[in-house]
Amino acid sequence: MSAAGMSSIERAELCQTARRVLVDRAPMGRVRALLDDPLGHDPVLYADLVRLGWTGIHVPDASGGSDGLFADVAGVLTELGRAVTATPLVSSAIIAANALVLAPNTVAAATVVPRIVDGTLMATVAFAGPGGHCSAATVGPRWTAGADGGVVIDGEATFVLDAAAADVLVVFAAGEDGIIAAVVDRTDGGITVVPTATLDQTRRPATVRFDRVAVRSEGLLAGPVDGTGLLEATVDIGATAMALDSFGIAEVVVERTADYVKQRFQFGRSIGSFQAIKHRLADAVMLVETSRVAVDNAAAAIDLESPTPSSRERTIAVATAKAYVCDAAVTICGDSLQSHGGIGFTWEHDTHLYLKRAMLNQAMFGVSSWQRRRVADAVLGPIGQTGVNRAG
Amino acid sequence: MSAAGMSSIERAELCQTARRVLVDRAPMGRVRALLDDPLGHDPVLYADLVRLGWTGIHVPDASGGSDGLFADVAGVLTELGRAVTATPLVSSAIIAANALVLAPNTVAAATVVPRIVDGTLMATVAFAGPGGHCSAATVGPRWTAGADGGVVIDGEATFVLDAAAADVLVVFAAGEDGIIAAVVDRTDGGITVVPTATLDQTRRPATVRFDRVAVRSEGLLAGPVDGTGLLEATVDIGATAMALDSFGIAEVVVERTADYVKQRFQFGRSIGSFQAIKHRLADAVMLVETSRVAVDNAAAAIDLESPTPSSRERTIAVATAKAYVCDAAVTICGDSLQSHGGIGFTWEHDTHLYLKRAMLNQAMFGVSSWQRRRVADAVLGPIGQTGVNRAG
Amino acid sequence: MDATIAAIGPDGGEFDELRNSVRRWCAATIPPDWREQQRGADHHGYIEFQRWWRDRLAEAGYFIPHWPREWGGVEMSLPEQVVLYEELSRGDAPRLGITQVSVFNAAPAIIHAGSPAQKQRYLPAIASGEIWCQGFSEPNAGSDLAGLQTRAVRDGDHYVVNGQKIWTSMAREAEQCILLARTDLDAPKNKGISFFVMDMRSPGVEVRPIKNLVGDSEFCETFMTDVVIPAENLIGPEHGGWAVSQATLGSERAVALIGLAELLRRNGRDFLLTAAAAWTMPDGSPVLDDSAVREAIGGLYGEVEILRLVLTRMVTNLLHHGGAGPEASVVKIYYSELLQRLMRFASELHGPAGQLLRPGVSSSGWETHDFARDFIHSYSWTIGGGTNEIMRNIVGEQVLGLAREPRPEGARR
Amino acid sequence: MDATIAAIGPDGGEFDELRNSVRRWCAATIPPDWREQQRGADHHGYIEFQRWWRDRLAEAGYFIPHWPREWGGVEMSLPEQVVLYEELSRGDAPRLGITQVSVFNAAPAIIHAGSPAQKQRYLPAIASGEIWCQGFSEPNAGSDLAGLQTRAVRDGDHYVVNGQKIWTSMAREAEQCILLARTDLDAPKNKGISFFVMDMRSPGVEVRPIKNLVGDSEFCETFMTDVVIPAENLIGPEHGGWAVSQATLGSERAVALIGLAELLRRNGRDFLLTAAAAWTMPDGSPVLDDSAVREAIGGLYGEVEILRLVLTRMVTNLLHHGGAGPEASVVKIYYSELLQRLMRFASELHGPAGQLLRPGVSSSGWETHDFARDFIHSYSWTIGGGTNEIMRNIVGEQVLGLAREPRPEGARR
Repeated sequence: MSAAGMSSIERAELCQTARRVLVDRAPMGRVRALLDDPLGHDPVLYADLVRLGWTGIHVPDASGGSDGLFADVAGVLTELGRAVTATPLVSSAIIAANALVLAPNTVAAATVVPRIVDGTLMATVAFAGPGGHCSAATVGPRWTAGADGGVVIDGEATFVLDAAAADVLVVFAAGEDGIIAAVVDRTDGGITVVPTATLDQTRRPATVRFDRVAVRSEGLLAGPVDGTGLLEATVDIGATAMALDSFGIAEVVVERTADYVKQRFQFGRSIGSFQAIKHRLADAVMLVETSRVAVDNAAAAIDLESPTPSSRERTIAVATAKAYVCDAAVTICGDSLQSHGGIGFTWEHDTHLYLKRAMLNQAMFGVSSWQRRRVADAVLGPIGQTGVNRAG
Repeated sequence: MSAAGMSSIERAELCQTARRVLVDRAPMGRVRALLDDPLGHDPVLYADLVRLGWTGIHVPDASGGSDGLFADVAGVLTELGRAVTATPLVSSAIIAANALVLAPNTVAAATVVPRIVDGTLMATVAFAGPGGHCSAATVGPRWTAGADGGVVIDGEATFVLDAAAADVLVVFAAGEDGIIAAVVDRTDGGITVVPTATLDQTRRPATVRFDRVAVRSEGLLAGPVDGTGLLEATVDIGATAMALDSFGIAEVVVERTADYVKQRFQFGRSIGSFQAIKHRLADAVMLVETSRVAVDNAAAAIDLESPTPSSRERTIAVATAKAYVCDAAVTICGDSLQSHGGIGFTWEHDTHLYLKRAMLNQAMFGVSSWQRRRVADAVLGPIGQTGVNRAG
Repeated sequence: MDATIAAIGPDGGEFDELRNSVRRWCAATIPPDWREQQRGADHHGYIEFQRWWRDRLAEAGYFIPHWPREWGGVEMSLPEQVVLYEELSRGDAPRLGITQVSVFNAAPAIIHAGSPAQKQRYLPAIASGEIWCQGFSEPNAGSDLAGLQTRAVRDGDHYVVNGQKIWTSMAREAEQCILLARTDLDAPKNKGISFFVMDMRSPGVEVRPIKNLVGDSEFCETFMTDVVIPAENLIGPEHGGWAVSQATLGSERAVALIGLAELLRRNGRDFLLTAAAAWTMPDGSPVLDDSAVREAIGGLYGEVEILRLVLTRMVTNLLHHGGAGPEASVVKIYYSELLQRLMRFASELHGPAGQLLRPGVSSSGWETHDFARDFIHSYSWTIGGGTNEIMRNIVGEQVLGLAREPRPEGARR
Repeated sequence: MDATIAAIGPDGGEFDELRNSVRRWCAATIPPDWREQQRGADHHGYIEFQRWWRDRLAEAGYFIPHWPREWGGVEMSLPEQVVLYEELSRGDAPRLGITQVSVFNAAPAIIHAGSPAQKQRYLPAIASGEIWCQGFSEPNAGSDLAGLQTRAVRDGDHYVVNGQKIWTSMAREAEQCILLARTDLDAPKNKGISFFVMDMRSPGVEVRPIKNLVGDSEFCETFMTDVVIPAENLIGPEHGGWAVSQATLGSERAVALIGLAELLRRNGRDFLLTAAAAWTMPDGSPVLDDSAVREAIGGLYGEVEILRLVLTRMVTNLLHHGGAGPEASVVKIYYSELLQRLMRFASELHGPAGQLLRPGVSSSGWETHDFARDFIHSYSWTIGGGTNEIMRNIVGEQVLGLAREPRPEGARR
């Protein structure tokens, strides 16, 4: 693999491998067994994924990674969605690792990221306020100046993915001078992790409480000048990851629904021969094919653009993919439920696992209405200054 | 007919009569002949409608009318929509007459309205600014104080229905102290009528220019204290009339589309037997049946509520009907075009007459997004004061 | 009561007394904290609460209000029932689920097609609160009754039944089951099916709960192995069960829809507005101050009003002409899809916080006030009671007279 | 060119030279005021302008850029064509309508199935700008070719044709017509149909214009009474016309879609944003400052980007695998319905002022910039070129492998 990333053949091979590995080691029976598990993921599987190198695909070699592109690892994230895999890979090796790699303070990346890659440590990001939203205006934790150039963090961050499993937290906090980012140990004094169950039981978000948590200056990843940019870049990575996950769900649900309606007979015909079902599935195919290019474009934009602050092109590509694909996946899952009829309404059937995960993807890292307004802001300029800023 | 309005049997009979009269005297051939006619309506037909008493159904007997309810005449308005009739009945006898009857200055109603009812005079209302919208904030004409308690009116009103045919204009004008309403002769000095063609060629809106038009105090219908309320009541009547017209269109288009898809055969079957067509028409039936109760409710609200200023209940009923029914009619006409295929795309086929009229109904007297926000304002209170104001 | 509604629905003045007395009764009877008590209740707790609530309704004459006095009802007229169900919903009354089948499905069939002896035998039991279940659906007979495979073979003075039913709510508690079974294998499609009352304690009846997609055991599968049903339990003529089953779709169900509309108004729309007053946009501003949200709420508010109006119209037509007809299909589609859109809107508006899992509220139907869960559960309304696809066929064919689909060669008629 | 697009589409650097030269050519050649000139142009003015524009394209090698040099083309590769059509659209080039059939429908069929003599006879004429029309659709053969009733009876060295065609664009100006006619009455469905070239000046050919719903004479009906077509004008095998007609749906059309996507971007979306900057909400505030409008625009903007991406992907697949396949149906549905939604949104956003009637702009296709008119005209895209209902059948059956509908008994196969 070169610094220019994988060839399209290599990427396709990686996806095939990922699909095979997940079918093999994280089949639906395992997924279901973990739904009520307190840890919520399978450490043996995680160790396998580390061995396969997936924790470091897009991490620079200086930090122990394979120096690939985000677009290289994108296919793996899609496969995790297809398999509704419960794993902290996304929260730790994708989102938190990216925040660390992009941080102006490069020391942390040099020490923490290699351990994320080699699997000896897990990390996650914490930033959202009470509503769980992602804008700089609603960051939950607060910071004040501490001793020796450090800071003190108070308050709560909601929807911190896999916080209970994480060793290290990348925390964003708002203060009078702006937003800072810091890296703290989850076991530091003053930090409490309160698990919060969601309808989607394949993920483990938690609320993290900070009670006068002191961070030394070495632990500061970004100061008030760079913090907002780093937050935006982090939310963009998270949003793209959610879109990729939802794309995988959309793709597999269409396949499964098509299989079902071919073999379900009513009125002497397979129900897939009825236009009500057939045309709904044709719409789903259209959503999948358009989602496919949208997520590819977002992943490419993550790689191509200067990561912080968010460029106009990256914003448009990422926000479009997040809103369009995550909405499409919920629609496809709902329509699939409708096409399955009563059987799809049961716990034993897998439809609800896909639907609930698609709903959480849609909600996290920027709801669709917000993402669409980000596109409008990028195109039109902010409200009150609507000079049309045409593309190309 | 009593002051409490007609019985439901009487209303049904009136509708049947209206349908018969219009089929007879304003069939599609006449409608098409008038599309490029400069006057745009058939004076012989208008005289017939006057003779039938339709210009006075809901006008108080003091003004020469039959003292019925707005809900009594509502069915006639629906029939005019069904028949896509070109007639100033709505602009003159419904909208302008209502504004005159509701005006605090009762002298004008006593002199002008009987002549509207007996057909010797036509009137119309003029208020909209450049965008053609209907809010008090965007009234087009401006007033300043004139001699002897009168006013002077300047500026333009757009989308004045049948202005070229009208003898009298009820004009709303904005000034520093608020909105006033006045009645002027169309031939008064300083008034210019510029016809403006719309895609819908069954109606004749015009732009009316006012150049230092002096109005004596007798001609003032409402002063700045009452003017906004009278405008709101006038827009509500107009909006309800548009909804009723669109309901008639929706109803007849569904019937015609169903007839067509029964006799059009492809693949050895009537195309109405395909679920793609059948289910789209079932949705249209649902829209028609829900629209029916929505327009009935709006018409009843016009009668029940104190007319000015707009009560909360009237706003909800009228705004809901205007937005829901006018949107439904455009959707139904578009879907009908799709179900007809190429034949519906021709000038000779009537589909485009319905579609274009439904589009103008949707645009005039308050676009749907504005009407929906009026409902929200009524329910939630204005922005920034969102105490939820629950119904019932 | 809104004046605009009064113009169409049951007249305000005439029914003010009933309305006020139901309202007072609700205030005095419904425990204000029942939702909190029932949140996360187990099946036993649910059934116990339901029985308690049924007894309260029965005391007040609200359990079978439309029945003749001779069978224990109070002979409420249709508009009176509308008032009753509106006020119960307004008072946030729990949903009475356990006797849904006995009162709204079994009783109408028995009243319509049962013999005097059968009425004497079953109606007092239903009036006293007996729980029934319904064995119509089968794994291969969902939308298409022609796929019904449960067989009932006559043997002297009884039938022997073998087969499997699915989606039988309350099967564990039910004492009786209204059952469709095929008695003539050679008859086409809807012919050759008979309508029975089956004692659920009969040997050979086995019940297995099915967990639904939000984790509740709402339904059961029911297996029948050589179950003996006395011939006297046949309702209506042998092979004539399809027509009997259709009798269960009468005016009672239309009236029940009135309650649903009021529930959607109170628990869906109004609760949404109350709840959303505390929600914020991603930039921290109140959601109810956002123009896009307001426009959407204005539209949905109106559509819920329209639901109430269209139901009132349907009931009015029932009063004058009898028989709900295909219009009921129109209302079913509109209700279920409006519910689904409203719940999806609320769920998405709430954002991540709306995805938090809380234990369900028993006795609440879809209206748990957890909008994401209620959105998922809303598919029971677009699928159940005849899928909306089947409903659209009915509207297209029976309202507009469009041709049916051609039948595949060799398919059972 | 946007960097994000470059990552997927034809690489920016490699085609910069072509892109720049097309751009310069557009700036130098396209009259900036052509829209105003063509607004309200009559048919004659339209045709004259079209011929002028065709000649300009031909001079530059942009008329049949993909053809082999031996037939007058410049052998542009697929990515080069993408660049060409993108830049033409960006330069607001007029739509070349008069040779749509000759270049994109007739020529591929002749190249694919014609004899050397037929190629020699027809291709140079097409290359020199001859106008052709297409006689496929009939009043009773819209979506279903089995209903085709035009008959061609062999009589020695010629065929005698009787029948009627509809939606024949440019029939008045066309010198030749590609015609489908039934040569075997007994063959099922798509068999028994032959593909001819018919001289439009033949005795017995009568053309009547059809006015479309926005008032333009876009189409014609063509009547054929005992029209003689020499047997040498048969393209491909007798009775094998269906397959020949399918050859017209090749990569050329996929490339043409690229131009449509760029048109939607430039003339639909970007013009909307420019125009809407002057529009006001009902309260007088700018529409572009309203959060609901902004949210809608943000979504539509993204969907237009996605259109371009999905087309680029389709062309890339064409390059690697050949044959657009059912994916083209997906793109056709997406394109046409996005166009329709965008135009309806723009029309409604503009309010009453958007309903004003202005004369149409010839040579512009749907993009007259009068959004209400363009919305109405957008149905030509959801109906024409195979209705979207037929397209959804194709996607369901050919992409997902769902079963076809059962055929009614006695229907022609």
